[in-house]
Amino acid sequence: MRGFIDQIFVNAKQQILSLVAGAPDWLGQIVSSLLNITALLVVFLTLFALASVWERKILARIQNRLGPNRVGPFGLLQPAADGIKMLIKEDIVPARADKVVHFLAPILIAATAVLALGVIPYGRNMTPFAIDGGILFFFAVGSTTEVSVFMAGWGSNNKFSMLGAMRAIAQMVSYELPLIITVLPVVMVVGSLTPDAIVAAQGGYSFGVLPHWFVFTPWGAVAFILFFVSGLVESNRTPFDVPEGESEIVAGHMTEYSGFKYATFFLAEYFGMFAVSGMAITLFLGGWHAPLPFLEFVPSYAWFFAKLGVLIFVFIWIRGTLPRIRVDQVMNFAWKFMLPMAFACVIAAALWHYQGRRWAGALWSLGWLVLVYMALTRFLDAGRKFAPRTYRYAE
Amino acid sequence: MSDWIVSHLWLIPALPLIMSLGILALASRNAAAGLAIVGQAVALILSLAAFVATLATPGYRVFHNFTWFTFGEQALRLGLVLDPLAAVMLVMITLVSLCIFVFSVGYMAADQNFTRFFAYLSFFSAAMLGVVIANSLLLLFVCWELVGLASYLLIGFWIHRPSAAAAAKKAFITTRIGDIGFFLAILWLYGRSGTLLFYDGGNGALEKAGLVTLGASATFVALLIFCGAVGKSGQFPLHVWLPDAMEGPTPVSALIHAATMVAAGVFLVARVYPIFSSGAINGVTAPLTVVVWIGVVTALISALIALAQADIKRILAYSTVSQLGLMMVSLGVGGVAAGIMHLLAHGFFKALLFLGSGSIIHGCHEEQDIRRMGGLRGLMPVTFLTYAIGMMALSGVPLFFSGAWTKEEILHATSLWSPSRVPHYLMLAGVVLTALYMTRQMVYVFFGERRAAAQHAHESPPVMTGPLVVLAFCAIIFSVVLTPAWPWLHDYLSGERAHYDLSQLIQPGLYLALALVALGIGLGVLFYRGSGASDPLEHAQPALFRFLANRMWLDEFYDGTILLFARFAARLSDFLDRYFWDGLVRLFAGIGQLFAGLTKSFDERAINAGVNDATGAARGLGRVLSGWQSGQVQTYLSAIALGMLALLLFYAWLT
Amino acid sequence: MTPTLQFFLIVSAALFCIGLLAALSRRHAIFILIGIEMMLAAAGLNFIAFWRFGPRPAPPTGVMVTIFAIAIAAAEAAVGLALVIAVYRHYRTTNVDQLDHLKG
Amino acid sequence: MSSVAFIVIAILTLAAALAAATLPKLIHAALCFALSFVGVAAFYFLLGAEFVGLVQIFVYVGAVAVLIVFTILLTRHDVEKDHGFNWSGVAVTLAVFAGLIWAVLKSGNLAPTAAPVAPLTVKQIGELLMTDYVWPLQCVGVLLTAALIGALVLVLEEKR
Repeated sequence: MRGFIDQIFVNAKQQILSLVAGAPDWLGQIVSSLLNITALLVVFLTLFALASVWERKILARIQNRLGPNRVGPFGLLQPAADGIKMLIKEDIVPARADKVVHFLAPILIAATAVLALGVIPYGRNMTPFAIDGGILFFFAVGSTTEVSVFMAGWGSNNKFSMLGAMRAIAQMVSYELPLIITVLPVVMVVGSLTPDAIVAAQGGYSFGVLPHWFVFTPWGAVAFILFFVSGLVESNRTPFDVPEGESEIVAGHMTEYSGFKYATFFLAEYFGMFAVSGMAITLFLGGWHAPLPFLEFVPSYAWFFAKLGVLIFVFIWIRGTLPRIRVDQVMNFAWKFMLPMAFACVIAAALWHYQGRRWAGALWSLGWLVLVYMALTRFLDAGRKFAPRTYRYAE
Repeated sequence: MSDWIVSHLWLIPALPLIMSLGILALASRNAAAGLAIVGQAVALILSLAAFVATLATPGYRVFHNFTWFTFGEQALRLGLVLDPLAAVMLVMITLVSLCIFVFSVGYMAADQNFTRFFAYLSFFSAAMLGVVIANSLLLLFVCWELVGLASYLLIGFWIHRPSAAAAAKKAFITTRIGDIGFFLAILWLYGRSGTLLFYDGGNGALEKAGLVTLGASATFVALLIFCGAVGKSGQFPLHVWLPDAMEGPTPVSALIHAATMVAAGVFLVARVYPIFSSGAINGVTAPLTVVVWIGVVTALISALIALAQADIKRILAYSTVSQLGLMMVSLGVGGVAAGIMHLLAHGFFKALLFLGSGSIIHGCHEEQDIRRMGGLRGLMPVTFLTYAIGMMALSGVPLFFSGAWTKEEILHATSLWSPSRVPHYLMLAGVVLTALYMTRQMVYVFFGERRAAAQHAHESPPVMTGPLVVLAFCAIIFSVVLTPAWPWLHDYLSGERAHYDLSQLIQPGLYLALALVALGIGLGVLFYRGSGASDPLEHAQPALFRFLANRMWLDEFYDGTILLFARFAARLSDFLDRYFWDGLVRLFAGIGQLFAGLTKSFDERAINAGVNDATGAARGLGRVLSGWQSGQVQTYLSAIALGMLALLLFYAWLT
Repeated sequence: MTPTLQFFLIVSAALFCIGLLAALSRRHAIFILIGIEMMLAAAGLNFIAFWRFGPRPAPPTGVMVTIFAIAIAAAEAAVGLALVIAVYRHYRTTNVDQLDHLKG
Repeated sequence: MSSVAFIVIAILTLAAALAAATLPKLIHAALCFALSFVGVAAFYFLLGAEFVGLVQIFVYVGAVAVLIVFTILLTRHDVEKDHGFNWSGVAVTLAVFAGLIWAVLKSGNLAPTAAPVAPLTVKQIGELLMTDYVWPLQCVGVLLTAALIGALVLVLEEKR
């Protein structure tokens, strides 16, 4: 029974595929891919809708308001209303704009976000596109976001868009290194670039209570935090939403977009958020594994989406809490703190491994990380002087 | 505890060394003295522990050796040894050093090089302790030279004084002369017996096997080692540096040139005594005889000279020389234990005397001439009492003062020396002389009317008098373990069990000693009582007095002979260098220049011409080629592409 | 029919020549870089193709070479673009025809 | 491997490459360049070298394209004016192309079709990199470091 509920979607897909069993295999492949894609889109579009309204309500609570509560029960239909509004808005394209690029940008950015979502294991045997080296695929696709952002900025031929795009690219490029290097320890420890293998490696529990998630190792914890912060940047969320800082450059590379294209950008941002959270869950939070042994009767995908929800909540929470960070601060933070810490994580993971993956290893890596952290903070504080504010990336 | 200290013997010299480095590193005037004293105190405690450890069994001896480095197939091994000899030396050195460090805090308080001073002192005591516990002649030699260096630094501590600098140089060079012999001895020993370790579980240099392999050459080795000892502890031909060494600060004189370093020579002879006495016919060998006679001559000469000196410290210096001679004699005649006992006792009371003189000099505002002092006994009572104790100990007043027993032992030993009894009688005379010049000094300094320097004299601060009291106490208490009634130290040194026998206390020798000392002191009082700025001996025997006062013109003698020769040699070599060798060099240089000129002209005439043509041609070609050099990247690229195409076609044509 | 090795070779040759075209005939420095990158990619394609169609079992030398080639190409692009920027700062142009100060 | 996929990818790649080489606007050229390299990566996938394909996308689309784009932005004022076209290059290119095609067609003795091959996993590649190819790997690391530093030094503001 438990297995049935756990595998229900897998079985369903098998059923549907059995209908085209007779057809040539390329047709079967196409059908299964289509099924995966539709599933992905359905799930995540719903999730997007829910998340948008959820975000607004949580922000409202944080700011001591009520938030949307008119449309439908508890304002749950709010996103539908927003969607309709967006659809019927006029789609303005600037006269001097580079039409093709301007048109392609939002499509590309959304498409890459969806692609990135494709390799995450959502449950037992529930990886839409289980390719060898899926992690690499994830980041390869994610890295194309910058190009699309640039297209948006350039295409709309607008000062603010250009500035926003440049800022976005600058910070994305800077934070991609920590983002990827914090994945290295996991890949080293598991010895595989396949998300399923990584999730499988995190199964099991110590003393029956403590799951073998990498976030519970010192290097894993640090790497997770670094990864999460870099993820914030990659999906342009506060406090790193300099590129679309409404108060400085109207909306960055989205300035010249309106109507459905703007909605697409919005959607892409949320999908990016989901993708980063999903990858974080896969890499550090044990994927679809249950946190405690006796909770395993709950289906795996339920656990995955529960964790996803928690991470989304943290995203929103941070947005509601922290102010925006200055551009130069963002860059300094990336190059002077995140990157060294990420490398330190790699070394810490190596220590952990060679000390036998036990308490000794944990202590060693913890000590090493603390050491590096002290050194870094000392170094940064030494170099700190409160110079007048400069727009280095926006001249 | 005991075995711990045995395995951690190296700590004892290491501590002062670390402290001296620390002092130099901190360079803080406040920390300096504290560090030095703490280091020394801990070293003292450790030494006491080591001493206790050696009490376990008679003839106790442990050593552990280690390999320093290996060349070829043979390894050079060093080691540390702990036996009664080393143990008592350790205790003596550390205790005296501690007292003197404390004293120096007061004495050097005004000096601006306070820090450097204490660094040097600590360094010295480290090196000295190393000498004592070395179990390898090489290690001993190294520490020996370090001691010499420390002495050099400290004698010349007041570098701004030319006399001090000169004295430092003199001391260094003079001791070097002896050390050359010592070094030759080391080489000889190594060449003969292949080891420099003293004790190595049966095949050390001082053990049966080693001595057997050494064979007849033991005599020469011993004599050469004795050269080192002579240089270091100022024996007769090389004693001239020691009195001049008094240019250093008084604590230095007390520590190095009275208590410890100069005793190192005696210690060395005692340490390698088996080499000296190997193949002895009833305790007499050639080197030992040499030792005896050198000792005798030194003792007498310096005692006589001391009689006519006016500088308080010089008197003490010469007395030190004569006492060292005495020890040498005792070693020579076979009384090793007696010699070492006298060394220890002397270490205490001579340090006491020097510190006392330092306190006097301090009190009299840096006045050193005893004829300008007088009547100080009222002004500085503590100094007076302690000084009196030291004086009596030195001149050997029986029963209560350590010096007496040791001297008596030595006299006893000399009296038993088979070859001749002359040394015995000369030593008796030496005793009288000692008492005499010490009395003279006492009378001059503490009695009579107050002369010029004594007007504003004052007692020294407790930080200086404290050590005096301690040392005086030692000088007295030490006599307990020296009495023949309970010859504990003697038997301990010679590795036997002591037994208590009061009847041994009174011996004929004792009466003799008593008589001689009484004679000496009585004469002294008789002579010098009420003598003013002028010396009675000067009235009586002016020629003799001048002879003695000028130290028998020994320095002048050396100046006229050895140094003259040295200068001549220097001039000669300078002359050769200037005119002969230089001429040769110039000649060759000239030849070289000649050839150079020839080749140069050849180059210019013959080769350059050709080269010029070649370069001209090349330049022309280059001008032509550089025309093609359009600077257009894409032109080059297309050229490359066409080249690739050509290659392709060529390849296709080939196949 | 399934594509044979020749097809891949032809494609890579075409890619190579397009790269050459870009490098030879466009005057903007960045185009030259793009062209060079294309030629490198064509070479990589050749390597992979030969590895794929080569005798079995074969060590994946072609793959390795391609990986290293990509890394080197990345380095080359970084330095080349830095050069372009520096040149632009200095001469205020990126037109390679005007950058002929090295002519003899 | 299906010929359909091959044809599609080939057309995509070559068309994009041609556009990159000939489009007057530098920006469009750069974007097409990225596209063509996605095509090359697709070829790698088709040929069963997934890892290389991913690396290709990763490096070229993720890094090199962005670099080019950034350079274009920094040299913006020079981008607008057209630098014209150097027709002499076309001739050379065509000659080379003819030569290459001729050579390819001439060399007939090649494996007609691909033997079935076990997919090359990332694990194998990693092991090879760490064993047989470790020295090249180190050299490439040094090279990249040098390139990084060199690029930084080149673009430093020269002091005036």
